[in-house]
Amino acid sequence: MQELLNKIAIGIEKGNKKAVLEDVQAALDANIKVESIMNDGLIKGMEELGAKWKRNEVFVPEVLIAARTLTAALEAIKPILAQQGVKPKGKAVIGTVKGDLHDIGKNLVKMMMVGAGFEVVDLGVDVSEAKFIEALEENQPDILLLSALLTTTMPQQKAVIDAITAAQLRDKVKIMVGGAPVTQEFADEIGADAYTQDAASAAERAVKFVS
Amino acid sequence: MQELLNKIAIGIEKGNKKAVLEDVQAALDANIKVESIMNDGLIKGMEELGAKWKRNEVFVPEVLIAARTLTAALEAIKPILAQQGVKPKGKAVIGTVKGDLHDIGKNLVKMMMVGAGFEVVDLGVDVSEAKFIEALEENQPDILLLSALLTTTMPQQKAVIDAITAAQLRDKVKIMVGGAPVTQEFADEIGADAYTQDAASAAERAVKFVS
Amino acid sequence: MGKEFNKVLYDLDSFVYGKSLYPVKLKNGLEIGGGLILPELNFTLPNMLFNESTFPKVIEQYRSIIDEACKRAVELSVPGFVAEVELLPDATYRPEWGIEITKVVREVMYEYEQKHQLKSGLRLTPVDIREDLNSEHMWHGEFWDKIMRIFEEGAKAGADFLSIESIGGKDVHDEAIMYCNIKQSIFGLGVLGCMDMKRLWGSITEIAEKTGTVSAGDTACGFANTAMVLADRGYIPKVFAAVIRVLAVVRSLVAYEEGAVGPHKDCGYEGVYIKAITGTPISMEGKTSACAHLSPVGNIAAAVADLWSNESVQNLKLLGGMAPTVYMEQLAYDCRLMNTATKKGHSAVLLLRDLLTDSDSYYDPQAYVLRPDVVLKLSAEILKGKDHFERTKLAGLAAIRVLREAYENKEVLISEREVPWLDMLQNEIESIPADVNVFTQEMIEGNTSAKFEPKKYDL
Amino acid sequence: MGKEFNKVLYDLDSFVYGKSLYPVKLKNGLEIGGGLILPELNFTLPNMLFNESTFPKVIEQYRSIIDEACKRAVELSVPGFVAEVELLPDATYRPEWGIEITKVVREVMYEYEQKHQLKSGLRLTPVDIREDLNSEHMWHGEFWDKIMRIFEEGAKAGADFLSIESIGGKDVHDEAIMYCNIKQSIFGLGVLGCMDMKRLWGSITEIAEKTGTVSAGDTACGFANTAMVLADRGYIPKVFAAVIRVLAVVRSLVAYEEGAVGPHKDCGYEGVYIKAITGTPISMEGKTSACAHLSPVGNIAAAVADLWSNESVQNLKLLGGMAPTVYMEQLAYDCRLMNTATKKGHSAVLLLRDLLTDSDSYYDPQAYVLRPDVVLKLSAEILKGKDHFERTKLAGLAAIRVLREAYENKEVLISEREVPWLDMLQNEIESIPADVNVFTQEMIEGNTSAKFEPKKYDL
Ligand SMILES: [Zn+2]
Ligand SMILES: [Zn+2]
Ligand SMILES: [Zn+2]
Repeated sequence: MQELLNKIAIGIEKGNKKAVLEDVQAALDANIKVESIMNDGLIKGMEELGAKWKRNEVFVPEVLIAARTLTAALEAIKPILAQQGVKPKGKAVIGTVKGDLHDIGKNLVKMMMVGAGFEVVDLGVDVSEAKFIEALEENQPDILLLSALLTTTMPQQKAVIDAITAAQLRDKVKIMVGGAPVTQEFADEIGADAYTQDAASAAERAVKFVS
Repeated sequence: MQELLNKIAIGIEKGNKKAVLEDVQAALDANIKVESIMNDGLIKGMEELGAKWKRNEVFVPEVLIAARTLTAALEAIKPILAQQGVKPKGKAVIGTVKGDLHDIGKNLVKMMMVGAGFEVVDLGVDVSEAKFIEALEENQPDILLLSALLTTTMPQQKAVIDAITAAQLRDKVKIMVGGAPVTQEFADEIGADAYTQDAASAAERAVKFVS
Repeated sequence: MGKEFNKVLYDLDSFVYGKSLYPVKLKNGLEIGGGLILPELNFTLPNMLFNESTFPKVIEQYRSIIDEACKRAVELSVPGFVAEVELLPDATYRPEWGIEITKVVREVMYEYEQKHQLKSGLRLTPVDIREDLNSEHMWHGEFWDKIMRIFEEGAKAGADFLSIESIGGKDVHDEAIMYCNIKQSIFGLGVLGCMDMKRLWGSITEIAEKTGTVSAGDTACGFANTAMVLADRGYIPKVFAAVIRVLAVVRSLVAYEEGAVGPHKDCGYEGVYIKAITGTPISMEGKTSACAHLSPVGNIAAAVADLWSNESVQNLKLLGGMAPTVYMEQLAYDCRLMNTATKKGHSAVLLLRDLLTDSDSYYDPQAYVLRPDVVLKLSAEILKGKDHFERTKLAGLAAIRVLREAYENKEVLISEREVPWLDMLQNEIESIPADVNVFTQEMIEGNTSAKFEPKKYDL
Repeated sequence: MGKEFNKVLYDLDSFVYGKSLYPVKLKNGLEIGGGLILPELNFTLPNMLFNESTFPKVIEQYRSIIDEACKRAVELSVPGFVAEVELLPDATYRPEWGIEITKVVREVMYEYEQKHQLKSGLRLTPVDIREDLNSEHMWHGEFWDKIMRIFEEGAKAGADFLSIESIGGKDVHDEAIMYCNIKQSIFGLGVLGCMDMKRLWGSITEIAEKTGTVSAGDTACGFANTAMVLADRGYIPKVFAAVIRVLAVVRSLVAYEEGAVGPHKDCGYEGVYIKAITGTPISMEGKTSACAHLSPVGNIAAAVADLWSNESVQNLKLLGGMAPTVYMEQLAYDCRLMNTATKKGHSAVLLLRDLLTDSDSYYDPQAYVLRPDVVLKLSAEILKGKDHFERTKLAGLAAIRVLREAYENKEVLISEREVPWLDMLQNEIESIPADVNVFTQEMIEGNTSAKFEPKKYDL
C-alpha cells in the first residue's frame, strides 16, 4: 500500500498524468482509503515538489504540469470524495480586477494554490465586482485572491472589497491582494486580509487561513 | 514725495537699513501717509526684489538682508501704523515640528513670507503641539506653516493639526505644510489647507489666503 | 515582406552607442543616432483612480511630471531628450483622454524648447487594447480603430514618434512561457506575431506618413521581457529567456520591413539586433530602469544604444525630488559619461562599449546574447532564413549553439540545472515541420490556450 | 593635532577609484580600497510613525529592507558591500532602539555571508543629537552620552564602521550659508568644527579600539551639502558652495588626525581630498544618490571613490521592487563597470576615471573642485598651513584662485552674476585676522546666530 501511494506521489511530481490516474484507480481497487490516496499520495507528491521549488530545484513548467496532473486526479476521485464527505484543503476564487489584463502573475498564484491543495476557480482577467460577487455566491470559497498590476487598477481592488462588504459577504471570505505595485500598507488601507510579495508566499499564507 | 518713496524702495532692495530708516523718518516728517510709506515704499521695494528673485537675478542673502531691513523699518513705524489702524498684509506663525531640528528650509519660507509683507512669528525647530497652540492663541495668525524634513516627523504635522482641531482653533487659521518628503497627497490626507514645493510658492500661496 | 533586410550593416568597430547608419531627425533638429546618446524618459501615475472625475488630476500629474523633468534637464545641460507617453489602458480606451495627455505633455516640452533651447521629442505609445477579451479581431473593429485614432490624432496633438508594444501572438505565448514550450513560442512570435506586425505596422507607417511623424517601432516586451522577469525570479530557465529574446528579433524586425525607421522601443532589448540589421537607431534600458524592473543586463544594454531609458517610474516623491525627475538626472549622467567618451575619440567609445559589455555578459545568458559581437554573428545567421518562420527557427537554433559554445568556453555562467535545457530546446525546435502551414495547423489543433482564437487572425 | 598629515600621497596616475594606499579590512575579509569599488547601500523608513507601539513595524521594515537588498546582491554576484544604518533621531534619542536596529540588520547580513558567501560590513551612524536645543554642552551631558553609548553597544551588536555626520560649528554655519558669509563659515568649519571634531573623534576612535571596530570618519554634510543643495536651486552662488566644499576638507581631516582610518562617509564629497592627504579609502555618492538629493557631481564623484553610495532612499515600492533593492541593483552595475575596467588594466581605469571627471567638471564649479588633478593641487596648498585655522583660510583662497583661473581658461562654467563673488569672497577671507584667538573673539562678539552658545565649546 505504501508503495503504491509513493508511486502516486512520484507520478504527481513528474507530472505523469496517465500513470497517476492508473495508480489512483489501482489504489481504489485495492481498497485504500480515498482520503489516504489524496493526502499521502497526491498532496504529498505536490508537497515534495513544493519543497524542491523552495530549494530552487525545479522550474514553473514542472510545477504547472504537476498541478495539472493533481487537478485531473482529484477530478477523477471527486465523486468518491464527495460521497465520503472528504473535503479539499480549501476553496479559492482568483481573478485579475477590472481594467487589468495581466494574466501571468495570477496564473502563478493559481498554480501555487493548486499545489497547496486548494480547489481554485479562476475567473480570468478584467473581472468586474459583479462577477466576483457572483463567483463568491456560487462557490462559497474560503479565499478570494485579487490581482492588479497597474497603479491605476489597484483602486479597483478596493472597489471589489467594498462591493463584497455591501453585499454582506465580507465576513464569509478571506481576501488576499497582490501585484507589482501593491503593498502591505495599501492592503491594510483597503481592508484586505493579507498581502504577499510572490506566488509561493501567497499560497503559504492562504494555507494558514484554512488550517 | 514720489522720489522719497522710490528711494525707500531702493533702500529696501539694497538692504541698506540705515538709509531706509532715515528716509522713512524723512517721509513721516514730510507728512507722507504712513500707509503710503509702507505700501509704495517698503513693500514695493520688496516686491521688486521678489521679481528679481523670480528671474534668478538675486540670491538668498540679498533677499534676507532686504527682509531684515523691511522688518526693522516696519518695527519703527509700528506705533503709527497701530494708531492709524493700518494692518500688515497678514500674520503668520512658522515652525519645524517636534523631533525635527531642520532649520534652513523653514528660514527660507520665513524670509519669503516677510518679503511678501507678512508679520512672521518664528517658533524655531522641534516645536511641540502645545507650543503651536499657545502661539496661535497668543498671535491669532492668518496662516500657520509647519515644516518637517524626515519621513518619521511628517506624522507630527498631522499631530499638530489634530491638536489644533481638538483645541477648536482649526477654523481660525489656514495651515500650510512643507518639507522634502511631504506631498500634496499627504497634505490632503492630514487636512492641511495647502502644500507647496518651495519657499517662493509657499509665500505666493499664503498671499492668496489673505487677499 | 515590404522592405527586405538581408545583410548585417556594421562590423564590430562601427557598431557603437549613439551612432547609427540611418539617424532619425525631427523638424526641430533633434537627432537620434546622429552621434549622441540621449535620455528617453518614461513615467506613469502613482496609485490613483483614473476616471471622468479624476481626469483633471491626471492631467495635472502629467503636466507637473514633464515640467519638473524638463527643468532638471535644462539645469544639467541635457543636449536633447525623448519623453515617452505610454498611455494607460484608461487613456487608450478613451482616445480623447490619451490625445489630451499627449497635447499637454508636448506643450510643456515646446515651452522648454522655446525658453531654454531644450530640444525634445515625444514618443506616443497607446496600450495594445486588442488584448481585451471583447476584441473580436486583430485588424478591425472597435479596439483597432481606437488605437489608430490615437496615433492619428495624437500625431496632430504633437507626438513625434509612434510606437506600440503590440501583442499579436501573445495569446499563445503567455502559455508558452509558463510551460517553457519553445514550439509554441515560435508559433507566437514567428507566425502569429509576424503576421500581426505586418498588418499593424503597415497601418502605423501609413499614419506616420500622412501626419509627418515618425513610425518608430515596437518591442517584444510582452514576450521576451515577461520571460526575462520570470527567469530573474528563478521561475523559468535563463537560457529559455535568452533564446526567446533572439526569437523576438524576427518579429520586431517586421515593423521595419513595413516602413518603421526607429528609434526602436526601449524595452525591446532585441533592438540591438534591429540596429545591426536595419541601421536604424534604437532605445534601450538597463540599470537605470531598475525602477521598473530588475534585470541581468544593466550595463550591456547601453553598449550600442542611441536612446537610454528608464522604462517607467511612478510619480512618487523621493527625498531628492519626484521620481521621474530623479530618473531624468540619472539618465542624464549616464549619457553624459558616454558622450564624453565620444568627444574623446573612437577608441574611448570602443573601450567604454566593451567595458559595458564585458561587465555583464559573463553572468547571464540573457546578457551574453546582447554582446555586440554575438549580435552581429547571430544576426547573420538569422538572415539566412528566407521568411519569418524560417528566420525565427534559425534564430532559436543559432542562439542555442552560441550559448552552448560560450558555456563550454567558460564565457558565460549557466547553472548546471539549466544546461540540459539547451539540448531539450534544440530538439524541440528541430521537430518543427518545415512548412509553415503544416506547423500552423498542428499548433491550432493542439492549442490549449483559452485566449487564442485563430479566427481573429483570419486563420 | 594627533597624527599629522603634511603631504599629498598620490600622483595623478595612482589616484584612482577602488584603490587606496591604506585599505581597511574587516575580519570577514571584506576590504575597502583594496582594488574593487563596492556599493554602500543606504535606506530609511517610509513615511510612518516611530514610537513604542510602532517599533516592531520599524524593525520589520529594516529587516525586510536589508534582506531583499542582500538577496539582489547575491543574484548580481556583488563581490561585497557596506550597508549604512543611519539612525533616525528617534533611534538615537533611545539608544536601545538604535542598537536593536543595528543588531537585526547585521544578523541578516551575517546570514547572507554564511549561506551565500556575500561579504559585507555595517556602518553605524547615529544622528548628532547634540544639535538638540536642550543640549547643554558639546562634549558631555545626556546627548553626548547617548551617542557614545550607541557607538559602544552598537559595536557589540555588530557594527563594523563607526561614523557620524557631526555638527560642531553648524550652529553658526547655517546662518553663514544663508547670508553667504564666508568669514562666519570659516569660523564654523575651521575653528568650532575642528575643535569639536578633535574631541569627538578622539572619543570615537577610543571606542573603536576598545570594541575592535573601525573608526571610519565623518562628513561635512550639514555644511557643504546644505550649501550644495541651496546652490542647486539657485538660492546661493555655486562658487560659494564650491569654496565651502574645499574649506570643509580641513575640518573633516581632523577625524583622521584623531585616529580614524576610513572609509570616509559617503555624503562628504570632500572625501576625495581626505583620500589624497591620508591614503585612507573613501565612500562617495553621485548620480545614483539622486534619490536622496539632486547634484551637479553625478559622475565625477565616482572618479576616486572606494565605496559608491546612494545616500538614502525611503523604503517605497517602485514597480521594479522596493526602492532600496532597486538602488542596490543600480549601485552594483555602476561598480561592476568600474571594476571591469580595473580587470582590464590601469590604462582602462585611468580612461574611465577621466571620462567620469571630464563629463561633469566643466558644468559646475562644485564639480570642478572635485577633479582629481585639482584635488591634488589644492591639497598641497591646504597642507602649507600650520594649523586648522590657517589651513582653512588657505583652502578658501586656493579654491578661489583655482576657480578664477579655470573660468578664465574656459575650463569651467561660472554664470556671469557669480563671477564677482570670487573677488568678494577673497576680500572677505583676506580680512580675517591671523590670530585665531582674535578672530574667535571677533566672531563671538559679532555673533547674530541665536543657536550659537560659546560656552558649549568652553569658549
Ligand atoms: Zn515594455
Ligand atoms: Zn549627509
Ligand atoms: Zn549619508
